[in-house]
Formats: sequence, C-alpha cells, structure tokens
Amino acid sequence: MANIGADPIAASSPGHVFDGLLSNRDLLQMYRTMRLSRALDERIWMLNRQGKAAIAASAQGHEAAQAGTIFATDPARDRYLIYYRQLTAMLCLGTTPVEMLKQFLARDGEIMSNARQFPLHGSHPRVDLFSFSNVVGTQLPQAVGVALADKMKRRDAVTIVFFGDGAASQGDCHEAMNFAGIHKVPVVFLCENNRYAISVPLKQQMPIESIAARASAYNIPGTEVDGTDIIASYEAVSEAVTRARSGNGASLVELTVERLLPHTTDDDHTRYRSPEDIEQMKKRDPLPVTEAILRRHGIIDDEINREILDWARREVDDATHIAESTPFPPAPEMYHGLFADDSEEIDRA
Amino acid sequence: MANIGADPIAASSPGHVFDGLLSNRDLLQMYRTMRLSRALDERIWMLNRQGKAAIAASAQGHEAAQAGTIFATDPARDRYLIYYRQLTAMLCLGTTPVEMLKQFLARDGEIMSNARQFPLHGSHPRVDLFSFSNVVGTQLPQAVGVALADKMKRRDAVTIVFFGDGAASQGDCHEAMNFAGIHKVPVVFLCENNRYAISVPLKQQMPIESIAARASAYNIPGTEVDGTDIIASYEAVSEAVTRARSGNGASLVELTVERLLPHTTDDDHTRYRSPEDIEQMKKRDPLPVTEAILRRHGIIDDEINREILDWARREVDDATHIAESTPFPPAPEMYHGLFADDSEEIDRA
Amino acid sequence: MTVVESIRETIREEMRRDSDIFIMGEDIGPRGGVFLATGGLADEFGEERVIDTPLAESSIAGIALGAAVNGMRPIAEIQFADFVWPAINQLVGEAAKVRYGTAGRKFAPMTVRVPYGGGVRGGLYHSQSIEVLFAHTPGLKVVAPATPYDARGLLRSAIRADDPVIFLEHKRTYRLVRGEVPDQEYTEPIGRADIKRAGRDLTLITYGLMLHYSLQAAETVSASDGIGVEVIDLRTLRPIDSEPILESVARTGRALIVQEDTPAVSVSSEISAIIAQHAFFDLDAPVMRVAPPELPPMPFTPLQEAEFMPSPAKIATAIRHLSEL
Amino acid sequence: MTVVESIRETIREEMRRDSDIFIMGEDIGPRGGVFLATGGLADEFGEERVIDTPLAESSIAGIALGAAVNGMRPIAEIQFADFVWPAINQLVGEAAKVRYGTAGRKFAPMTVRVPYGGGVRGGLYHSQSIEVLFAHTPGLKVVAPATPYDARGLLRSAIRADDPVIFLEHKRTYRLVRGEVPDQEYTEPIGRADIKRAGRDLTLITYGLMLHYSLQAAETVSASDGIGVEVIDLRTLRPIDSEPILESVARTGRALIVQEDTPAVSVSSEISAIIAQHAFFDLDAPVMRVAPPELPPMPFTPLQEAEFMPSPAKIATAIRHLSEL
Ligand SMILES: Cc1ncc(C[n+]2csc(CCOP(=O)(O)OP(=O)(O)O)c2C)c(N)n1
Ligand SMILES: Cc1ncc(C[n+]2csc(CCOP(=O)(O)OP(=O)(O)O)c2C)c(N)n1
Ligand SMILES: [Mg+2]
Ligand SMILES: [Mg+2]
Repeated sequence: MANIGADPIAASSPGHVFDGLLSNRDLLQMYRTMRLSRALDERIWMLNRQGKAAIAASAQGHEAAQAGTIFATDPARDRYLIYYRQLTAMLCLGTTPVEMLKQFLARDGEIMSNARQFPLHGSHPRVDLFSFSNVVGTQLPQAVGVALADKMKRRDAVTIVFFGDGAASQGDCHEAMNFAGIHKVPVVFLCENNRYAISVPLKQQMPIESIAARASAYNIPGTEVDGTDIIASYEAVSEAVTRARSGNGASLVELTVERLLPHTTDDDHTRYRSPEDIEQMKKRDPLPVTEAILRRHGIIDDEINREILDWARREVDDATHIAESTPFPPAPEMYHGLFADDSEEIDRA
Repeated sequence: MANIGADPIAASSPGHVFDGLLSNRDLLQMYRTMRLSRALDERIWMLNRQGKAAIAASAQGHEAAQAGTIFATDPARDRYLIYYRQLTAMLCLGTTPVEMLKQFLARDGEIMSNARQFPLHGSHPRVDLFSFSNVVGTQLPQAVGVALADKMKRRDAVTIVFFGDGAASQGDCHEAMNFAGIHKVPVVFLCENNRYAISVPLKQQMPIESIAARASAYNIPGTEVDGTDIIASYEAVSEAVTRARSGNGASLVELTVERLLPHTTDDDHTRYRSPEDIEQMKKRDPLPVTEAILRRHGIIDDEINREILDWARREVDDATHIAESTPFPPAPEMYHGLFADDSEEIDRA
Repeated sequence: MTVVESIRETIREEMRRDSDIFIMGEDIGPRGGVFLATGGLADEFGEERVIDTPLAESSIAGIALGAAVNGMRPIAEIQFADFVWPAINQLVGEAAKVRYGTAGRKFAPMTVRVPYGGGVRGGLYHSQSIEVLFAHTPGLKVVAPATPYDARGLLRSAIRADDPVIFLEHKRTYRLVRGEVPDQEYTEPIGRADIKRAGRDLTLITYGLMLHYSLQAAETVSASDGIGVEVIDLRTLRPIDSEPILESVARTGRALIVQEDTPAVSVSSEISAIIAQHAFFDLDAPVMRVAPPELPPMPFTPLQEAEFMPSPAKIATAIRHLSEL
Repeated sequence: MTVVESIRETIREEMRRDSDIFIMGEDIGPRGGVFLATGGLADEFGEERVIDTPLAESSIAGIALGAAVNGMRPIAEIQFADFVWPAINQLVGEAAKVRYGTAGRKFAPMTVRVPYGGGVRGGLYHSQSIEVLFAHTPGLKVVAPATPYDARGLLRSAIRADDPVIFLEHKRTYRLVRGEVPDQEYTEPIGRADIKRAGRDLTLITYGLMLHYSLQAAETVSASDGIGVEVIDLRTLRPIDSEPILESVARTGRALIVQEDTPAVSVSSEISAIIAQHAFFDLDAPVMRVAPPELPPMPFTPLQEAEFMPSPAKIATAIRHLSEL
C-alpha cells in the first residue's frame, strides 16, 4: 500500500470542517481496524452458533464511533473504562484477534481475566484499561475516581469511560457526572447511544431525545454526534480529550449509532424491533459510510479495499485456529489471586 | 378575631402578580400555623437540651415554604412523602402539637410509628402521608410509585414528595425524575433548598446553582422560588399541583430557604458556617417576612399579632404538659406488627 | 411443564384474577424477559400493566414499593440476581421495614422475582447467589422453589401475601427441571420446608438447584452403599422452617447441608446453628456442609466453573464420608 | 484514649506517612465528621486530601474504588452503617471482585469506615448492624474492633492492606470505651481473634460493643457462680479466625456466641457452624446464642430499645443456663 501518502490532509466529509491532524494513514488504519473488527465480530457470532463461544455482544454498527474515539486519545498515557460492546475499541488499542478470540472461547492465557470473566471484562496487559463487571453503570463513578487520582497526582492522563444509553438511566450515572462537574476531573463520558437497552427503546428509557442534553445539569459540555461518521466522532472526542488534558475537566460526548445485531447471541431482536426499524438502521452501517469517505479522499480504491478485506479474513482465520487449539485454563488456577497475600489459603471445593 | 374579613383579596407582595384564591383567612391561618410551628420548634430544641428529646431537626427557616406548599394541596385527596424537617407541614396538615411532641419524646400512642421511629417517620392516621426511613433520597422513587398507582387507577390524587438539596445528589433522585418524566405521573418534586447538607455547602454538592435547572433533563417543568415568600411558594406549588391534577404529569419546584439552626440538636454549625453567612441568613427568617405581608394587607395589627403569639405559647405549654405526662410505650408492644399475620411469633429477646 | 413455564403461567393467571397486579422490570414487555418468564404478557395485559422500565434497579424496587403501599400488587423482576445490589437500599433498607416502621398502618404487598444461580457459564456476574442478606433481614420473606409445582404454589402465595417477598428462581432449573403441575388452582405455604425424599440414615438439607443434585446423589449412595438419605427442601429461606429439620435429625442423627452459595455466613451456617442448638443431643456426628470454595462465584471458563459448583458426585462423597463418622 | 480518638489519630498519622492516602465522605471536612472521627484533618491536610462529598453513597464507594485502582489509598466514610445500602453495589458487587476478576492485575487498596450499631437511641435507621453481607463476601476483609488499642492497630493494617477492607466502628464504643494505646507505631493483624479473658468452663465468642457487655457478664458470673468464662473477641469478621475458638472449646466443652445483630443467617450462625463441624466431639452441650429478637433493629423508644439490646444481665443469664446443661 505504498501508494498511499502519509501527509496530513484537510479531510472533510459533508457537514464537517475538519481541523484535526488525521492523516491518510490514520484514516486507512482506522478503516482497516474497522474491517478487522467486523470480520472478527462475524466470526465470533458464528463460533457461538457452533456452540463454541458461550456468549457474545456484537460491536457491529459501533465501529466508527469506537475507532474515531480511540484515535482521538493516547493509549500510552490515557485510561479506558470500557464495556462489553467494544471489540473495535479493543482492536484500535492494539489487542490482537487471538487475544480477543481467547476471551470468547475462555481459553488459557486469556489476557483480561484469564477467562474468569465474560469477554471484554477484566483489564489489559498493555493499556490502562479495565471493565470490572457486567453491572451496567458501575464504571461511571469508578472512572471519576480514576480521573480524580490523576488530578490529585497532577498526572497527564485522561480517562475515557464508555457507556450505553441504558447506563444513562442508572443513579450511578447521575452521581458520577455530578461529582465530575464539581471537581473538574479529567474524564470523558463517552456514550454510545444505539437507542436500545436490550429491547427497551429510548422513549421508554428517558423522556428526552438526547443524553448529551443532560450535561448542563452537571455544568459540563455535552455534544451529540453522528457516531457512524468517523471524522465527526474523532473531532468531538478530540475536543473533549483536549479539554480534559488542559485541566478544564469533564465532558459528555454522545455518539449516536445503530446496534446492527441483536443485543447478544442470546437475543432475537425481531421480538421487539419492527421490520421498518431494522431496515432503516441497516442504512446507518458505519462500514460502507467510512469506505465511501476513504474512497472520496482517494485513500482506497477497489483493489486496496479488496486487499484489506482479504487481510482481515486471513487474520481472523489464523487467530481462530490458534485460539481454538489453546486449552482451557486448568481448574486449580482458580484458587489463586483473591488477595495480595495469596498465602491466605482457599480451601478446595 | 372577628375583625378580619374572609373575602378573597388580590394579595400581592413585591414581584408577584397573585391570581390564586388565598383569602385573608387563609393567610392568617398560614401565619398562625407558622407561629405555632416556631414556638413548638423552640420548645422541642429546649426539651433536647433538657435531655428529654433524644434528637430534633428544626424547621426554623422553612416555615413559609412548607405552609405555602401544603395550602396549595388538598389533604383530603393528596398524598405526602415528607422528611424529617417538616414540622410546619405536619401542623398545616392538622397534626396537633401534642401529637408532635409525643414523637420527639417517644411516648406511648405516638401517631406515626408508636415511637418505633425518629420524629416525623412512619405514617399518619388522618392524612395519606409517610416517611418510611431516614435514608435520604429513598422517598423519591417511592413517591413516583405512589403516583404511578394513582395514575393506573385513574384516581384524582397528587403526590407531593419533599426533599432537600442534599437528596438531589442521590442516584435515586435521577432515577425517580427520569421515570416520572417518561410516564407523566402526577407527582410534585418539592425541594426545600437550604444550601446545606448538614455541613456540606451547595458548591460542594453540585456544580450548578439551581436544582430546578435539572428539570429539563427529565422533560418536566422546573421552577426556583424564594421559599421565604409564602405567596410565591403557594403560587408555584399550586401551578405544579394543577398540572399534575390535570394529567400533565410531574413538576419540580425548588423553594430556596435558610436553615436557621444547626442541622440537628447534635450539630454545631459554627464549625462550618462563617459568622457572615449566619448573619446573612437570619435576614431571611420567613416569620418577620410573612408578618410584614400580613400587616401590609391589614390582616394583622400589633394586637392580633400579640394574641397569636400568646395563643401559640399556650398551645405549646399545654401540649408539653400532656406529652411529658404520657408514659413510654411498653416493651412487649415491640413484638407485634412485623407481618400481616401477627401469628408468626417473634421469639422474645 | 418447566419451572419457567410454571412461573409465567402463574403470573398470567394471577394478573387475570386481580387487576391490582402489574409487572415491571427490564425487557419484560415485548421481549418477554430475557428468560421469557413474562413472554406474551405484554400482549395480553397491555403496557400499562407490563412496564418495561429504564435500566435502574433501585428505582424498579422503589417504584414497586411506592405502588404497593398505594394499593397495587407489583411484581418486579430483577433481570439477574447479580444486578440486585443497586436495589438493596429500597428492598432491605426500606421495603422490609415499612409495616414495622409505621406500626402496621402501611404495608407493601410486593413480589420481587430474582433469577439467580450458576452452572450456566455466567461468569462472575451472571451466576451469583444473593440470598444471604435477604434471608437475614427481618420484615422480608424469602422463597426459593426448585420444582415447577413449588414454584407455582409459592409464587401464588407470594403474590397474594401482604408483605414483601423475595422470590428466588434458579436460572439453571428454568428449563432443566420439568414436573407435573395440577391445573386447578393451589397454593403452597411460605415458610414450610418439604421432605422430597425419605431416608433413615442421614438428613440432607438443601434448596434450589442443589435439591436436584442432592436427590441424584441420594439415589447413587443408596444404590452403591445402601445409605438412606432423607432430603429436605427448604423452599423458604426466611423464615426457616426448623421443625422438619430437627425432627428428621432426631431420627437420623446425621445432618449434611448442601448449598451452591459460598459457605461463610450463609443459609447453611444458620441451618447448622439451628441443629447445633436444638438437636445437639440427637447428633451422632458433626454437622457437615457441601458448598463451593470461598471465591467469587464463579469463573466463566468451563473447567473452573465445574470445579466451583457442587456436583452430585461431590455430594455423594460427602454423604459417604459423613455416614462413616 | 477513646475509640474515636484512636481512630482519628491513626488516620492522621497514616496520612502524614503516606501522601497517597486521602479521605472522603459526607461532612468529614470542616465539620470533622458527625462523630468527629476526622476532626481537624481538613485543617491539616487541606480539602484536596479531605473531600466533603455530595450525599451519594454509591459514588462515594465507586469513586474511592476508582481512585484506589489508580494508585491512591482512599479511606471512605459512610456516615452511618444504615446508609451503606446504596453503596453495596460498588462494594460487594465491584470492589470485592476487582483483583480476582482481573486475575490479579488490578487491585483496590481502600478502607471503608462504617460506624454501626445501636444502644444510642438511633431508632430503625441509626442503629443497624450491617456486617452479614460483607462477612459473607469473598474478596472483602471485614474488621470490627472493640477497643482503642485494637482499633488503632487494625485501622493501620486496613489502610496499608492492598485489598478492600470494611472497617466497622461501633458508635456506642466511640466515647464509652477508653483504653491504653502505646505511642510507638504498631499494627494488629487482620484475621486474628483475641482472647480478652481466660476461663476454664465456657467459651464466649463475641465482637464489637458486645465484647464489653460480655466481659461484664463474665465478671458477674465468676463472682456469683464461680463460672470461668473465656471471652474471645473476633475482631475480624472475615476471614473468621477459627483456631482460637476451636482450641478454647476443646478445653471448655461449651460455647456461647453473643452478638448485637439479629441471629438468623448471621456471624453467630457461622461461628456455631464452625464449632458444630470442627469441635463437635469436644462439645458437652448445645452451642447457644445470645442475640436480639428477629425484628428490625431497633425501636427508638427507650424501653423497647433496652428490651431489644442484649445486656450484661441477659448474657449472664445465658451463661448460667448453658453451664448447667
Ligand atoms: C445493573 C444491570 N442491570 C441489568 C443488566 C442486564 N443488561 C445487560 S446489557 C443491558 C442493556 C444495556 O443497554 P445499553 O447501556 O444501552 O448498552 P448497549 O448494550 O445498548 O450497548 C442490560 C439491561 C446489567 N448487565 N446490569
Ligand atoms: C443516604 C443517607 N446518607 C446520609 C445520611 C445522613 N444525613 C442525614 S440528613 C443529611 C443531610 C441532608 O441534607 P438535605 O437533603 O439538604 O436536607 P436538610 O437537612 O438540609 O433539610 C445527611 C447527610 C442519611 N440520613 N441518609
Ligand atoms: Mg443501547
Ligand atoms: Mg439542605
């Protein structure tokens, strides 16, 4: 792909004045990662259908939002509190397909929790990232505490905490944003609003249209952005990150996306989504949208795009092979690491 | 006091166009109740200092807000979730000084919980009113549930739930207002904002000035009113109650008041309030303010005012005598009423 | 009929019978609940009586409580027991004390359905047993049926009770356990244990999924070692029904308690304490327990989940061991 | 020195020693805490290390947790135990599982101070004992000292521990209990019970305020009936230190457990279960308990509060009764 220039361009997609520093290479990198994420996501769903992966939540529809967000941060110094729907973010942060698949297959050496937890739960060996639990909303006060520690220690780190529209209904969301507003901690509240909490549509979750509109209740800036637009997402998050980095405190960024698949592999969204709704949302698939942007900027053409698709499939095939041939963690391993002092013996079952 | 006309007047205090139906008699009734509340409040504080009342939270400073609020509701059909600082509200709802004093002295036959609970906790024999616990904020979702039941049953009842500025920080406040906004239940969120949660000033509780400003996050109307102004308070609450009664759902009314005494008899606010702050707040004592309004309208003069003050003192003296000569509830009574079926024997200690 | 079917049909019948009953929770509407325990109810009763709530457990409990004290009979669903923690304040702090704290004037006829338990590849946050705090709290009733028959009879009693009932449904039993359920209406009393198997040599006390594992183990040891195990299903965790336990131990002289929850300060501790105090002179051997290790329930990866969960084999081993003491 | 003074001075010394320590909670700043357990600390350490929080317990716990996993050592105060319920999700659901759920990579060195207990005219919402759920939860350590010496030594250990510690302070002991506290720095190990009184005839296991009532009762019965009561102070409720209990029961053959919390499914249940399993053949009599009735702790009105609380007299009666069995 030598034929792609690395020099910054004034990228612009309809409706955006782009003044960031995204280079062609960045955009290409984002797009490739999104394609890899999509291919991996489809594979994971298949592995579930084959009875090999116990459960999976898909990132399909959220890819541009997550890629745009991560590229606006600095994995070398920033901190991330993620949730289960963030496969693309994980890949953008350098997690490998093998590492991801071991999570879904619960195999030995799984990087986040050694397969004690669901996929995408635990922490990361190379990035300061964690998701302690599946309990929706708990990460919000935790993120504020993480950012508070950095503020106290005058560390140059921004905390990005991801949550869905459903999490916004939790009391913890209110308490976290309130404290962040009072103490101006360097945190970005990143809401991926896909209009559903499993089957509950937005109008039964809140009496307003936009979660970002609540930012004023906490005296922090709030922006609602089309999360299928990778450049708009990048810009909005960049602004929030810059604000936090320069000591001006928290922001709320709401990226509106679509959940292209059911909530998880256990769900069937035809039970609660109308055919029209399902048809409509497919139009907002971020992959074709992003592909079009890159084509418009001459960053990719048919050939390069095909290369990318082939590369993604190969990556996923190889990773699947490795992950599937890895054993499960042995039972006795579970008795370790409850406390700092492991000598506190845990009686065997 | 036959020399006081009962015919409605166009009452007006600076800055208010009054279009309600407060009669002279109403205003007089409110004022008399406020005076009674103040006299009783002072007596309760004294009884604590004498070691007779274990604990007391004072309503001093909140009297006009509470009187204005209760007079804007209909005790015959409305429902009230109160909290511990609502002596004036209790008196406006027809609770007698003896009934109140038995709460503070934990005497037999105490009306709200038979002295199982702190003063102002439990429920009421004549009004649909309750305060289940001392746990700040819990009443908010409960009130929404109460109002939801009335909406389901098409009952003509409005639920008024009282809370302080401190309670507004609780996750339960967010969850309650969110649900109320979605389902348009007939509830009035009545915040008595005295700028302190015990010792924590507003600026350390929230990054904004007004709790009412958060109403928009829940798509409900929010108004902030001077809670030392009895007519303004009455008007604001009337509007919210009318709205709820006519099926238009919830409102948030914030009445700004002063807490003239320390948080409770256990507190000493000189530890955390500046002398200036304490001086300033005294200027907003609602009793002289209300007295001036009534004098301006010719509803009271020196003589009537003296009558009222004497009457209040007599009432409180007599009540104190009766309450103090009432025994404590006997120990065995505590073993009853845990469940509907009392036959489920509770073993004696 | 399966356990989940019996729960769904019971809710349906009760809602037909009493218009004061409504259900609320996450995804219980058109979705029918993530376990389909409320499937079809939104269609039949409409969205006013089948309320899909925001994702906010504290308000689910608090709003149900408010509605209950104002004349309704809400049935609230907590989607998974692991997510009941945000609701503890409204359930344990508030609902449990409403009647007592108002000297009987206000009361809360509410049922809180809580799918719990492991062995479902749920990992640390879809496998938890959360009964301890509820079983400890005066003012609550806690029910944990293990069969379709008991689920139906006890859910009816719970819905009709005039005080808060925490209704624990073991997720693994939902589809695994089938059983006969009479068509005619019946109730089972809250607060009564049930002897699910008679035996002369040893008394085994359990509840939930472990009842079924224990019954398997009882068959195994009776076949292999001729040990007669009496299996008592607690069914209600608060109040605990001690009579049948003490009466059985008086006959067998040996007591084994089997639970899926971790042992320290748990329901099994209380059963043991009851026996140690009231049946001491009947005992021929120590009161033993089968329970998981003291670790967060429970690892997602399969070998570790299996190691964590008590199994019929582990229970059988414990029975043999205890009957030799 | 009183218990509350020893706690305040320990926090002060630890904060001087380690700049990663900060405290947060309601009214802990200029007010010094409602019990003055943090009096003067705001002046000495400034408002960045002494944070007066909004009235929101879930976030107090959640923010402390986040800060702890990011290198700080927060000490969070829950103003009264009765208000810990909103924080359960962040403490039991989250903090307890952080290290285990990240396979050891992340951990939470946080201390949560929780003033608890009754006998203070606190009524239903300022008297609660809330130890059960914490004592049940793998991943937590739960400490409940009863003397100024133990409070100081254990609080130091808690603050320096690399895992979450729930630190229970009995409100009634704050000013009531005085004791010698050495000036030089010392720690007491978490997880170790302490024999507070030696005796040959009966083992009494207790903690918190009840330790002091039990010691009084022990003196009474020794004077009146010559009964030698060995009093064991648990000090730590998770993990429970069973060795000294079993060793003592092996000598006395009689065990009495005294607690202020209601008995069903409680710490006393677990102590009884441990004895019934591991010391069964040493026992000469049933394992007995002294505890309040199964009612919400506890009525506000004085005669009923007195009836509810275990007292030295009630404990003495139980001791006499048990030693005659
Ligand atoms: C506290 C809590 N309640 C319920 C659940 C079950 N649950 C898991 S995901 C989910 C919906 C979350 O929706 P949202 O926050 O919008 O995220 P999305 O899945 O749409 O990306 C629910 C209800 C949970 N995990 N935690
Ligand atoms: C959940 C909870 N946390 C803490 C407390 C202790 N407390 C009692 S009143 C109070 C302050 C309440 O302030 P606010 O809501 O403003 O009411 P005010 O007393 O000022 O009228 C606090 C912290 C409590 N009762 N409940
Ligand atoms: Mg969503
Ligand atoms: Mg206040």
